[in-house]
Amino acid sequence: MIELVLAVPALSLLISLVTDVVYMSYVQLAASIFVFIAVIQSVMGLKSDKIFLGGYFFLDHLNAVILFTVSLLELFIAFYSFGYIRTEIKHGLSKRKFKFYYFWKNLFVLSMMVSILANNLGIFWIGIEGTTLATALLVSFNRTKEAYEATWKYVMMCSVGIALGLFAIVILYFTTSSAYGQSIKALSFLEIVKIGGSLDRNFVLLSFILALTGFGTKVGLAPMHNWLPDAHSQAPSPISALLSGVLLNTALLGILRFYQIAVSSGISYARYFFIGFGFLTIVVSAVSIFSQKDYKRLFAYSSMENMGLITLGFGTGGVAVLGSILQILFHALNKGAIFLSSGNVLAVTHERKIKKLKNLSGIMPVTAFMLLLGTIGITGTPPFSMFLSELFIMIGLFSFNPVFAFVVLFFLVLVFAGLLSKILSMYGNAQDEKKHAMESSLHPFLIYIPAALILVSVALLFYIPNPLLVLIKSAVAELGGGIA
Amino acid sequence: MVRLAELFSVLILISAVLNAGSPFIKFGIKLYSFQSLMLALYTLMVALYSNTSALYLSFLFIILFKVVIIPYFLFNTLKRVEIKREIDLALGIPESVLFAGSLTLLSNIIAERVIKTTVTFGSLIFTISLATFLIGAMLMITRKTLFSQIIGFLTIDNAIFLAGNSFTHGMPLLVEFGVLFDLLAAVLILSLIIIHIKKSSLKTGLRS
Amino acid sequence: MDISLNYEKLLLGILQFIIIIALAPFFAGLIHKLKQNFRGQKGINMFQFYFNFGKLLRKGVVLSDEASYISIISPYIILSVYLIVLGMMPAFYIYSLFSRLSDIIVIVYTLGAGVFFLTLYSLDQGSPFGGLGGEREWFFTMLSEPSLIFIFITLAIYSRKGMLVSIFDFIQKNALGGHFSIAIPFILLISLFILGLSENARIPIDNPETHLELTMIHEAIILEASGKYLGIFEYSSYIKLSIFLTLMSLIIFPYIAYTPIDIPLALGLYIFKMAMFCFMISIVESLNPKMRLFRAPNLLSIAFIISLIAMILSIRGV
Amino acid sequence: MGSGTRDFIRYTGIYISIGAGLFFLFFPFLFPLKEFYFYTFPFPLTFKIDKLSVFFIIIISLISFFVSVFSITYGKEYREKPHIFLLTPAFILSMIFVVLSNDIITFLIFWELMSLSSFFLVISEGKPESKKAGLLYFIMTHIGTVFITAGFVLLYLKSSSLSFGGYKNIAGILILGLMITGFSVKAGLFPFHVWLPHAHPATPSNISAIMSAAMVNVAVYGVIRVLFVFGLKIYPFLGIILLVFGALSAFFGIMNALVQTDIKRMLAFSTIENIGIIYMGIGLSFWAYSTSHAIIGSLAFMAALLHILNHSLSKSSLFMGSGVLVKNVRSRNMEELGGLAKRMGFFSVLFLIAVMSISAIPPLNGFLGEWYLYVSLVGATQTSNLYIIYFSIISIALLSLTGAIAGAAFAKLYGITFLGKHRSEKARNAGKTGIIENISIFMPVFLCVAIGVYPYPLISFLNGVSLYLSGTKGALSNSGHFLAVQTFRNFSYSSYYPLLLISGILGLLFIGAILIKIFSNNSLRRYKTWGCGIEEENRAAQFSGSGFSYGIMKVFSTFYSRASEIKFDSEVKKYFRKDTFYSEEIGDILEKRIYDPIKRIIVKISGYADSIFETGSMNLSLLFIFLALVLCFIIYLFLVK
Repeated sequence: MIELVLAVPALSLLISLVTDVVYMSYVQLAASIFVFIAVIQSVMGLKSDKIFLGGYFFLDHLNAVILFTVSLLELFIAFYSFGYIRTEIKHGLSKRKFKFYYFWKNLFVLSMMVSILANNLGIFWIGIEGTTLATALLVSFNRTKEAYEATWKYVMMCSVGIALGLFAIVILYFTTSSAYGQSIKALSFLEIVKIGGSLDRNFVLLSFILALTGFGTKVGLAPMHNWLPDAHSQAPSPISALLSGVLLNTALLGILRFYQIAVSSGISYARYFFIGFGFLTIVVSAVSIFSQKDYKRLFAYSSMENMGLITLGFGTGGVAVLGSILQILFHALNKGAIFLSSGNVLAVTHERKIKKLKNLSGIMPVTAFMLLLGTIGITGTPPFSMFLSELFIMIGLFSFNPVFAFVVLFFLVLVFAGLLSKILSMYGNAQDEKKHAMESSLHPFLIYIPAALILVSVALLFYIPNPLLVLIKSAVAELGGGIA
Repeated sequence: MVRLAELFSVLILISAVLNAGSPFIKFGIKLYSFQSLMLALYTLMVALYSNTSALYLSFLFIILFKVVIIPYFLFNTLKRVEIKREIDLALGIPESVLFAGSLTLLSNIIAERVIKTTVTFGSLIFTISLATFLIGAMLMITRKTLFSQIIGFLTIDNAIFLAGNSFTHGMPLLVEFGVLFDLLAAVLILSLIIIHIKKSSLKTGLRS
Repeated sequence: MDISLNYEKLLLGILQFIIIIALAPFFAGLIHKLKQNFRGQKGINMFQFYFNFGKLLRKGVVLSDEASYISIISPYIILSVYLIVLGMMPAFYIYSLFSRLSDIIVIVYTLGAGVFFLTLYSLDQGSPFGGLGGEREWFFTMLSEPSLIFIFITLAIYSRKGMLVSIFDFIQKNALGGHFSIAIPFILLISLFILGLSENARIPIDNPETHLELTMIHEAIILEASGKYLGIFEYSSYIKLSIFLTLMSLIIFPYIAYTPIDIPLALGLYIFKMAMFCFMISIVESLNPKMRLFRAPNLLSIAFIISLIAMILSIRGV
Repeated sequence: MGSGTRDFIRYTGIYISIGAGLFFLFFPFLFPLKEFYFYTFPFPLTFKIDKLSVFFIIIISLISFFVSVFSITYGKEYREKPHIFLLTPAFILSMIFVVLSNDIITFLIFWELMSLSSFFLVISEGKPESKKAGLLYFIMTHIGTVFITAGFVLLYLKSSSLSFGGYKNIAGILILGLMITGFSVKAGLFPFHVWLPHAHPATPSNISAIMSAAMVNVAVYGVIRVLFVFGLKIYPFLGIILLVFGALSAFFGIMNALVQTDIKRMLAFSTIENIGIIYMGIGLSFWAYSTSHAIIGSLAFMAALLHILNHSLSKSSLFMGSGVLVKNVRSRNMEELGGLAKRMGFFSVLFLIAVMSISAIPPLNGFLGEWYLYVSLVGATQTSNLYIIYFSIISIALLSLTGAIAGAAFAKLYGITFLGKHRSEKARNAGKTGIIENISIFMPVFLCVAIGVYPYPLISFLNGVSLYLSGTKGALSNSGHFLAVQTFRNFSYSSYYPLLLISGILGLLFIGAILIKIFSNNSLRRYKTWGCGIEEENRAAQFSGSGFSYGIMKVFSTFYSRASEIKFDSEVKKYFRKDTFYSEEIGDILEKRIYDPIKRIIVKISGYADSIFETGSMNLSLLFIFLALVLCFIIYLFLVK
């Protein structure tokens, strides 16, 4: 069953080459639902690590959680894209422009799945680089100067970062090959973890550092984050949602793998690197958020902040690990809602500047409301589920060091203030003229999907299905975090 | 044979330094091609030394991708956008060369510090690999033309290959092939973007 | 102190209440007369204010077009508020009519209620001057309220009693018993004297005799009042004056009757003390010019500091 | 959306609110169960009723009920925005559930739901200033929540229990400090009050009534719960700090209230004042309980509880009243009102009683709370601790000053708004108040009077609450028909007879009125107000609202940030100017001097960060990657063995 998770995107990738984009959108719906079901099937009730496809791939609880997140968000995105394409075409974008949309998107999802499920670190690397390349042309989708420049930056920076990641893998391979010889086993994650204790710690730490800075670029950790706001703001909104919601987590998974290896070889202080980078990311994003002029960039910074928080959570350990893993899931959903609703705004107004948008609630009341709700949700305010995850991260942080936790909280408040002030300034005044007609030009899916994401986000605060909870708890146990 | 391998590896470093010392892009691409050839030859030496069959294939791949296809694409793109040389340097040529030298020194220090176990090709290869890596990074940081940045990136990549093929006696072939393929795709895409950016403006001034 | 009631106490309380109400215009008139005498004028009859009151009652009322129900009820409310405060004072007989109400805080806040309605009245006719007076009235009230509270609380702490009647009961008993420290009541008296001047619209704070709109305070408030309402206001101001004078007289040398037999002596002493204070006030009023409005806080802050000192002394004295 | 649908939504919301108010008013009595759960996953929502929460639930549901009834007709103002009426029950219910909740997660969820729904209500009018107010409000309340969350997390780490049951008497000074700071932000205590004067005017009046009269109490509930239930009673100085900040808040609040001309802004500042008074009570009582002065403790606690209730009742009626004014006159500016007492007879009397109640005029309820506070402060001067002696003296001074200024401020509010001549055409054409509005204002006003005159059952109920929290028996006794409290060590009582006071005043009033009626000339003539002999009618010649506070403002000029400007006619002919314009702006000094600079600094820092990270230069971005790498290498070199 799990093999289908890789096979279906590959298949639809091929189909997309030969079908028209409108028909393809139906195929994509089916494919996404299928992938989602396959993921549910293989993920739920997962007892122990499952190795498949000749040992190159495996499924443990940690990547199962991320896989679930990816497939869930992908499902929503598929529906959204369905409406998005129709809306854009209706608004006068040529069909030709969308010709390769599904091709790249499926390639993107496929390489993401590959790197999530990869047991072999080399394959993980290939998958990650694949996501960069697949999204490169999606980032330049608008074919404006800004879009190309953003793409350039994106590809260049991520490639350099991932080259560092490759270096990390090389160095790791160097140490492990002393145990396993020149075989594929020496790159296999599960095998490396088994013999962690016997590895040369200096090299493991070196590779961990290289992986952290390398894949950290892709995660968007400061100060390697510069590509992130540009790419997120230029990509079509469904892709931004995927980029922000799951791609960053996929890269983070790579760092976590190296972290697991480092821990298994007995390096206890690796987590301080997590804490340092996480904290720096939160600080940089919190400070930068106030001078943003483009709302999609704004949300990109918010993604950064959340990735920083997640990294911080993994670093502090304990209950915070549970928080971080929950945050991965919740952030994906919530950020999805935000990017999708900002996609609605963009589709209608074709305006990215916050200052130019003054009357959002007048033009498109529902979208504006969803945008506001999503923004509030992303900052960890109940009744949105991110409250729970942030609370756990906070508990972890406070048991780590109360003063430090308080400093982190201060920056989170800054993020909150920045986001809210920017969004509210777009939100609109009642006195302004009302033009409801603009929202009705959207395909209904464009309204329903973000709304559904918000609803799911709220619902998850009050009810997390037991199999999912069990899965998450096992993932936490895999990372060595205690559960309250 | 080890001596010969060391010669090739030193030539890799030299070509990287030369690259730092030249503002001409065409020359830079040619240098890269030469550098890749050296890498390939070095890989061949390692293959002969350790008699690993995978490395022979790796040698072939490197020749194919790095020496032929990637430079070819770059030349092609260069022809279409018509840039000859780097104009606006963040760091002057003499300074760059001096900097490249000091980076080599630095990497030697790090290598002496880190590598304590005996490695097949000694700490020299590690030094060279690290130095090439850092020079590539320096190229990327100081050069403003998109081509120079690509060349810098490719230099970094060569450095990693050098490291990968020397003291590990070759990565698993699957990985190596995937990496090369990704590299090719990256260069393709970057070339494409260069052409598009050229249409609007030459320099990367990303500010939205 | 036993504050349970019986008919005798009640009757005597009512008697005392009526006497001090009746005496109120007399003291006001006395001050006026003395003042005029100091100036070398012949002066009015000491009972002139009774005649004034009677005359005002006989006159008809002219009410402003803009006046609402506030103009009609507030004179009565102000009168009854001051009356009830006066009724709490054990002027010469210990079981005053409202002795049970004579909690220190209640007194101050009840007086505040009077000011509240006075200022409402001032705003009711839409006159340009009414509000002027109201504003200044609050201005002084605000400055004197802390001092007033401090004075009462100092008395309370000094005697460790919560109610005015018990406080003066204590002071009187201990004054005769020899435990009486003269310092604190004396300091309080100074403060209370200044407050009395300010609260009762006396020179140097206010000069009710002139009718210059820009300087007047109390008179501005009741500028629109006429007929019986003006009479009520006038009478209320006499009662307020009486309240302060009575307080002063009680602080400095309480002689309060406990039995009906002592009443004549106590009453005599009461009138004498009151007359003495009237004399002092008239001296002060004759010797001083009216202050500029924004210099008044200086004087009142002195009163505040004096009462604060008294309070600290009384606490440390415990 | 058709107007029928809108009306349907509106009425649905209102009736749900009324139902919720009524239900929870009787809920503690209908369901005497102590604890109950809602099973959600993975954390159940747990609730518990105890005496403290009963008190607050009753207040909240009472106020909600009044205001919801008020909304039936007042809501027509907002028929274009029916979502207000859907948010209102959510707001009310979340407040009630905050008070009921018995574990961290439930508490925080409902706490933030309360903030969220009120935030949406604040911005619901959709004016630019309401957006600004909403932003400020939500950011401030978020800061508060951060403090509270930090406190809860520390509590959890200390006790490893999520439920409040495990927190009895364990909170140390850090936790107490954090949580009280957090709650104080929501309550609008002195240094954190800036959101309040912006939020209340921007909100629909019925909502500001709930916010000011109920929501603020929820924060106070948090303080009481944390201090008296969770708190270790070994930090008496914390009580002193609260006392001082309470006094400052009261003074600062009322000083600013005095100079406002916007009715709702003025009421908002008055809320700050009253919160200060409540905090004084809480602080003093905490000090007293932690130094085992049970008598003073119970007195001060009684003062705080009473003041909470009194403030809620009078403030809700005042805010509803301001709603009526806004609806009928279309202005919140006092300078545009005036003369309404003749137009809105019954309503103006109700408003007067509410105003008297909040300015603590005996024998109304407002005075009762202050009386207890004074008595307990006087008691505190009798203790042997030097600090509390001096601070209670200062507090007495500030409290009395506050009382006086409150009188001035509310006399101004009532006088300028309702009395005199109409100050604008709007006020002349004011509409009539509706019956339902009058009834809904009448209810809290009636309670004000009733509590003021006959407080005995309430006192014994509150005594129960205080007993429940302190565990020690206070010295409150209300035997018969007077309140007597032991203030001094050697056995002496302060006492207050509200019934006697009111009957005395009314009796004297009656007797006086009859006597004067008998002995006086009762002829009455109406005539114009004297205008210095000028015949023309000039309503602008009346005394103005800003003039009413001028003297006090001048004396305390350091407490205000004032900016006045005189503009002349553009055609400058020096000696023949046609017009001059005088404009004056009085702002909150704390906002101008502290909050605004902080905001500017943050934006400035952000600008710097922006210029570093977002130069758009590819080279710089790559440099950062390598710098990070080099930094890691350096650390690595230290770590390598």
